Amino acid sequence: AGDSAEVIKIGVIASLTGEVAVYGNAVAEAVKLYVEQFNEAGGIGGKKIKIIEYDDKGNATEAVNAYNRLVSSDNVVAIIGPVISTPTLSVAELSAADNVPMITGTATHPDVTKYGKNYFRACFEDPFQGGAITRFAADYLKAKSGAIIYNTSDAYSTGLKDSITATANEIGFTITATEGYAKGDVDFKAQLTNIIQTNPDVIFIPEYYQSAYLICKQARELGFTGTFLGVDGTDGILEMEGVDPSIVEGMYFANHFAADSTDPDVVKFVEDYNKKYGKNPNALAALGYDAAMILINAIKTVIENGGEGFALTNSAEHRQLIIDALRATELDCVTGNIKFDENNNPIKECVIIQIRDGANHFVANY
Amino acid sequence: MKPTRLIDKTWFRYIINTIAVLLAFGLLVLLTGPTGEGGLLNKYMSQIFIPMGINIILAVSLNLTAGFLGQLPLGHAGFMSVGAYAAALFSIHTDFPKAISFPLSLIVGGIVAAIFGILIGLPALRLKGDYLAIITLGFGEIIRVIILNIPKITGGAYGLKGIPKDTTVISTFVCVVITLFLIHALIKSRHGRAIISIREDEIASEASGIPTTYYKVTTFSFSAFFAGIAGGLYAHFIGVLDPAEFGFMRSVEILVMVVLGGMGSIIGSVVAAGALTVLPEVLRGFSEYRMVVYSLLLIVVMVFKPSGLFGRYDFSLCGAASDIAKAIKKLTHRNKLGIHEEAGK
Amino acid sequence: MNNGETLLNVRNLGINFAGLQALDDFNVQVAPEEIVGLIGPNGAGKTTVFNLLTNVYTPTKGSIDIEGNDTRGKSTHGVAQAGIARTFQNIRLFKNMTVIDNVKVALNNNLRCSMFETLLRLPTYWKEEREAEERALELLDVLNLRAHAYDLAGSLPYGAQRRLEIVRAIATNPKVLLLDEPAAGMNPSETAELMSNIRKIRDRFHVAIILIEHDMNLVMGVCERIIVLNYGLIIATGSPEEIRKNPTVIEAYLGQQRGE
Amino acid sequence: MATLLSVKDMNVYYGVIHAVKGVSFDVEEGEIVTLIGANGAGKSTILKTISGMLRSKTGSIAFDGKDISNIEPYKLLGMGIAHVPEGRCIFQRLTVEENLEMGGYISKPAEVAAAIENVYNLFPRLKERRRQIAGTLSGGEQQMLAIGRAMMTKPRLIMMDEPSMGLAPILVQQIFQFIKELNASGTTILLVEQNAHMALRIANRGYVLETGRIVLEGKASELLTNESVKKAYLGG
Amino acid sequence: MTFLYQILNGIQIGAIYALVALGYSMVYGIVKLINFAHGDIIMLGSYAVWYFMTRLNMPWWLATIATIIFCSIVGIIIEKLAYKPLRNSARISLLITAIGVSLFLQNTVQLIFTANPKMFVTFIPSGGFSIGNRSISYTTLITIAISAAIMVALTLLVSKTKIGKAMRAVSEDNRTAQLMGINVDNTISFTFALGSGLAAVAAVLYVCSYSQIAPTMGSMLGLKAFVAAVLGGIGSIPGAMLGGLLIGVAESLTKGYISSQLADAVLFGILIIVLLVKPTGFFGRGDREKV
Ligand SMILES: Nc1ncnc2c1ncn2[C@@H]1O[C@H](COP(=O)(O)OP(=O)(O)OP(=O)(O)O)[C@@H](O)[C@H]1O
Ligand SMILES: Nc1ncnc2c1ncn2[C@@H]1O[C@H](COP(=O)(O)OP(=O)(O)OP(=O)(O)O)[C@@H](O)[C@H]1O
Ligand SMILES: [Mg+2]
Ligand SMILES: [Mg+2]
Repeated sequence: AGDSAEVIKIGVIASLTGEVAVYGNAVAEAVKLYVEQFNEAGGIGGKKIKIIEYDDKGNATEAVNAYNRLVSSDNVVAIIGPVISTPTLSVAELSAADNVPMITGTATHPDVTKYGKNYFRACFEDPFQGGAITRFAADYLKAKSGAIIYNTSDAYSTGLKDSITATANEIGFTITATEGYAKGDVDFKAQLTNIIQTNPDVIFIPEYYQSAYLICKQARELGFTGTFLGVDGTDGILEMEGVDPSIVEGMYFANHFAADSTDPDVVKFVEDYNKKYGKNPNALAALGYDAAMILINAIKTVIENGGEGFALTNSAEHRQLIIDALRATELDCVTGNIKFDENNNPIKECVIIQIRDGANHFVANY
Repeated sequence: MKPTRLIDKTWFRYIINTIAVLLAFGLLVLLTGPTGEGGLLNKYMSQIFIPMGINIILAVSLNLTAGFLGQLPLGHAGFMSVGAYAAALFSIHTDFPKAISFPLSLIVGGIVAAIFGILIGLPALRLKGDYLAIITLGFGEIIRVIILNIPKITGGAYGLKGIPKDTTVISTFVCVVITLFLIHALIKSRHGRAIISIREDEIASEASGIPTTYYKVTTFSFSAFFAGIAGGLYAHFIGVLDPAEFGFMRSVEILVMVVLGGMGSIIGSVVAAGALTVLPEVLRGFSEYRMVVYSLLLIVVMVFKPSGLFGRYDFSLCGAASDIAKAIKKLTHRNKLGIHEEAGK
Repeated sequence: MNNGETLLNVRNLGINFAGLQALDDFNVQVAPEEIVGLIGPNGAGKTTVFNLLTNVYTPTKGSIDIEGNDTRGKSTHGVAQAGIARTFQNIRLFKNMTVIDNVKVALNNNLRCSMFETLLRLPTYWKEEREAEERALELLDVLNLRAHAYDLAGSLPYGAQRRLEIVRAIATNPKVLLLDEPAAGMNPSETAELMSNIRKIRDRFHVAIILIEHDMNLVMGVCERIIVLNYGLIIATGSPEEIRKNPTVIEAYLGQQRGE
Repeated sequence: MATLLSVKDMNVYYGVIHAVKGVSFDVEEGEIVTLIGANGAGKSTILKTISGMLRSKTGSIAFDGKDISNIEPYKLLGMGIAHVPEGRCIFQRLTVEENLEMGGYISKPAEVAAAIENVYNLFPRLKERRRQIAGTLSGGEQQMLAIGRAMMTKPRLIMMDEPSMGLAPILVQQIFQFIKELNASGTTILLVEQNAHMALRIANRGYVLETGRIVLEGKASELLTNESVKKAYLGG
Repeated sequence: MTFLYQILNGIQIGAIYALVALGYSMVYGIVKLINFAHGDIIMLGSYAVWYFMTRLNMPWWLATIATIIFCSIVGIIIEKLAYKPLRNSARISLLITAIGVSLFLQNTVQLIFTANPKMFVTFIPSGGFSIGNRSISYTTLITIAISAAIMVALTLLVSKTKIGKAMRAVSEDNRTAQLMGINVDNTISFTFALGSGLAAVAAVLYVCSYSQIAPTMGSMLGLKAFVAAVLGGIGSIPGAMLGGLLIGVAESLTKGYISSQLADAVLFGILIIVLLVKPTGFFGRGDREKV
């Protein structure tokens, strides 16, 4: 029974405007999709989930302000987000002190979950996928050498560069050149000229898809014929309006899920997302969806375990209950079956996807 | 004639101002609680005072060069970042007790920024106007790129983490008060007059015996010093430093506060910095339209009040009090006249 | 002081602007408390002399010394500190500062309060500020500007602005005062007043004055000696009477006098 | 003679400062009319209002019978009114010759060269300095340039604001001589001067301005001998 | 050979910088405004040409013309609404307004088209002119040719035509220009239209080279082009051209031989050194005050 008008408030912090708005919007849209579906299906014993969403512009100060507002003014019971690593790190430390249940879908920086036991994430960490794609290059593609081009002003890109380099050293794979560029650059020809000079078999592009596409395009223009290897940020490259698929034909990238998977959960998600937003979901959307799913299911568990007349609040006690429920998560999600390790990171594999004939195709689990 | 003031004794004005500061302090403690929690306001509202204070320090210190010295620097965020990293590194790598380490780290941040101010000011201040703007913009970007590329020290793009979160509303307030006092003390002195005379006419200033280069560089490093303090506060507030935070847009944001408040008006900078910190928070509910509204507001204010909200108005408590007294007198006086007129009809 | 005779000694001064020899072979010795007039057609190089004396431009040749101190290599403010003060042909006041602050800026040289004392508002600061205020008011009194002391300099009437420029120059405590067309834009009665003021300043502050002016009544009235420049060269020097009658000067500068 | 310029009831404000208070006067075709008065009397303000840079609150300004009260400033030169502003206002960074060319902006290219030669004949000094950047000219040279520039289009009315300011005595005489010649060749002149003596000597008529009002008007020769004018503006 | 390639790379981006710098210089020359919104006009132009071609299915030439007209009109509107009221205020107020306009354009476009970048398919034939086993693409050749042609045309316009003369007069002193019979409002509007039209041309060439359109694309491009304009001597037409190419080549060589990470720092370092040695840039005219 209970009061059917009662709602449970969850906060969302995402970069909705600014330079990284694309990622934030993908996550926010997916979260909304899940919450809508969940509420339509009846919520938790009639109680609906309400999300309060704030923009952080991808900026640490804004994220801290948004966090404070959600916790102190809006009295949310838990928070999803932020989306990219820098704001997430500054919120992580604050929230650890308050012990607020937090889950980010997408912040891949290793330290995010290290400040306290309250922070969870739906994605794997950077070192993991960096290692995976490097091993894939050596084992599966039998490549001998590779070069890296990365964004020096971005923690995500730099982190992946480091893990690729480390794995390469470990397995004896040759890195012929490592070149950097700055945020906002659109001309990579100088760096690519240097890279091509060293004749690598593959080029690692640990970067989001917008720049990755430009890099591939210019590398081809400069006569590079080898293979491009990307990361989860590459996902979405084919969804850009007016993209020329031939440029990225044959590219491999590590990802959280394969949209062409026949797994019924994935099929349904892709379909629903498509219906609501008129486009295919990318990995960020899938992770946002999963984050929402994991958190809401934990809340559901808490309420159901609370028994008749239980009213969820944002008290310290209830926060701990949600955190405990989160830790016990075992759920079939879009990006795979999720269970958390002792550091609140999901234990899951990454998938390798190849772009063939203008579409993503699942290649292997790694 | 010398403007008559309600209270003409300097020492008395100082007592009044001290009392006002103490009252403000008391109010702040009441609102936010002694530790930033447990006051009348919730934590979110209390915490806003910190970025507000940081922005006030940044705006007022930039006003020193932009408003009083009359130069146009576009790299203030660069000094802020230098101060932030210096203070943070100091805190991370020393283990004094917090009560010593935090204030000391702020001073270290300020001094390192001031040294950069001198290093950059010496060559840059040979140029004027837009050229100075561009060259300081360039220095700001260089600082940022260098911070990004010495990851061993600064953490590079990963950001610098593990900075103790020592900044509180109270410590911010103390820094704001000290900054305002020192900058006010500087402006209202022979040095301040020399600085303003450079803005008014550099050649005449030289001809009156003012060593303009010395004063320009000094002002520049002063301004950088306070930006460094603000950086230190920021570092210990947010806990993580990301070089991207200190880009060109940050410098522009600070400049906007100064210009909006009025170049050469300290109270203007304080009010504008306060308002522009709160405004985006008020607009948080409309995140999509937030920046559009913000930019429109900027244009509209400039078009209708190009000298900024306060022009060059300088605020003093006693001055304001006597202004109000005068206004009341005038009002009552006019009333009498009004009655008189009616009677005459 | 070297035997009390020559205060300012300018030898062989010259400057060249991208091929244009604006001034050449300019020599002058000025005694303490002397009033020297500098006249000549427009573009003769008069203002240029002032710019060279104050090191606003660097001379291509020649030397300037004041009380035996060579000013070469000094900055403009260094020259001001050494004792040469000036006014400008086109008024250059600190328009948005009060009249008294304009004067206080020029007093800066004689104030000693360090940055430290200032910022901490030590008693020395208060004492010095009080003294500066009094001194500035005294100086303003000399040219009847005290009533305007707390107005913005830019709001003063034109004549008062010219006077303020002179007060500001005196405030640097100079030994030589350079006045560039102080009577420009003044009507005859204002000019007459200025004439008496110039003498007053010389007597009261014991300065030597070099005066550029196109108003012959003023020049002939106050100057003890006049130097005439044309095309950057001195074409005549002498007493006002001598100059008035000098045919070269009449031809180049004065023109045929109206039969008055 | 026809009335060329007619100003009626001009009132101009700078914010709250009432600078010109109900001034009316006429300039006949072919005349030299001078406005004299102390500093700040409002002389320059009147000229600026005629040329459209300031607006009068009341009254009207007519040129050659046409109302020009609300005309945009740039159209005046085409109608035949040139204004030599106070403080010279030459184009500082252009050369002397380029300044003159600008003066001929509205005339046909073919006429410009001849007009420049004409100016050079009047002011040989400018010819010597033709390639110099105008901002580095001496004060007097700049004044010559400003006058020369206004003559580039052969206007019907030239308004001059203190043309003798800062000029050497010989040049002052030359300039007044030149104004007379200019007038003799058919150009009407409205002259604002501090140097009342010289101005009244060449003018046909004069108006004496005090704090924004015309306090005296009449034939120039009469004003020259008027006691109060003598006392206030002629120095004795 | 690599060296030659790096030079070619530099020329390619430099030609675009040059074109953008020309627009900056024109506007700066006349209103002494660092028009921070100039980069965003390029962004607007990129969206416009993309919209005209993909949504309205215009042929490329018509889309280009429409874009130029569109940008010119936007330029005039911005000038009339945001800059004109401030013509006689302090320069810094104008600068802040320009920043406001820049933010406004970026965020409005983002509201309409989202932050997700659009891809533009170039209409300039691929391939190019071979040098070694590299080639200069036709796009680059066309960009250089157009920049050079525009530079010549602008130089002629400013020095030979009536409107050019008016532009110079207004840039010196707009009050006095009125007394010369020059319509200042029209002249300034014309300059903005011209500058924005140049931005439109730059936008079209830019999207042909780099194919990606995003709301924030104008900022960095604008900044670098501005640096180029200052380096060449702001207000100077050949200066803008030279500055653009120089910045492009310097950037490319730095990335190629010094450090790709520090490229921006080196770029600004060059600017600083040049300004310190020659404070008005290569071709800038100093305006030393006469005392
Ligand atoms: N910075 C400069 N660059 C080039 N030429 C200059 C510069 N300064 C002055 N001149 C030239 O030097 C000559 C002398 O100028 P100066 O200003 O000294 O004249 P002046 O005697 O003061 O004349 P006036 O009485 O008209 O003020 C002039 O021909 C002037 O054009
Ligand atoms: N821009 C302005 N703002 C405010 N007041 C002004 C402005 N310009 C002039 N005034 C005031 O208007 C009045 C008339 O000034 P105007 O310049 O017309 O005088 P003038 O007779 O030409 O004097 P001068 O002989 O000094 O040139 C003066 O009191 C002056 O202070
Ligand atoms: Mg002179
Ligand atoms: Mg006047």
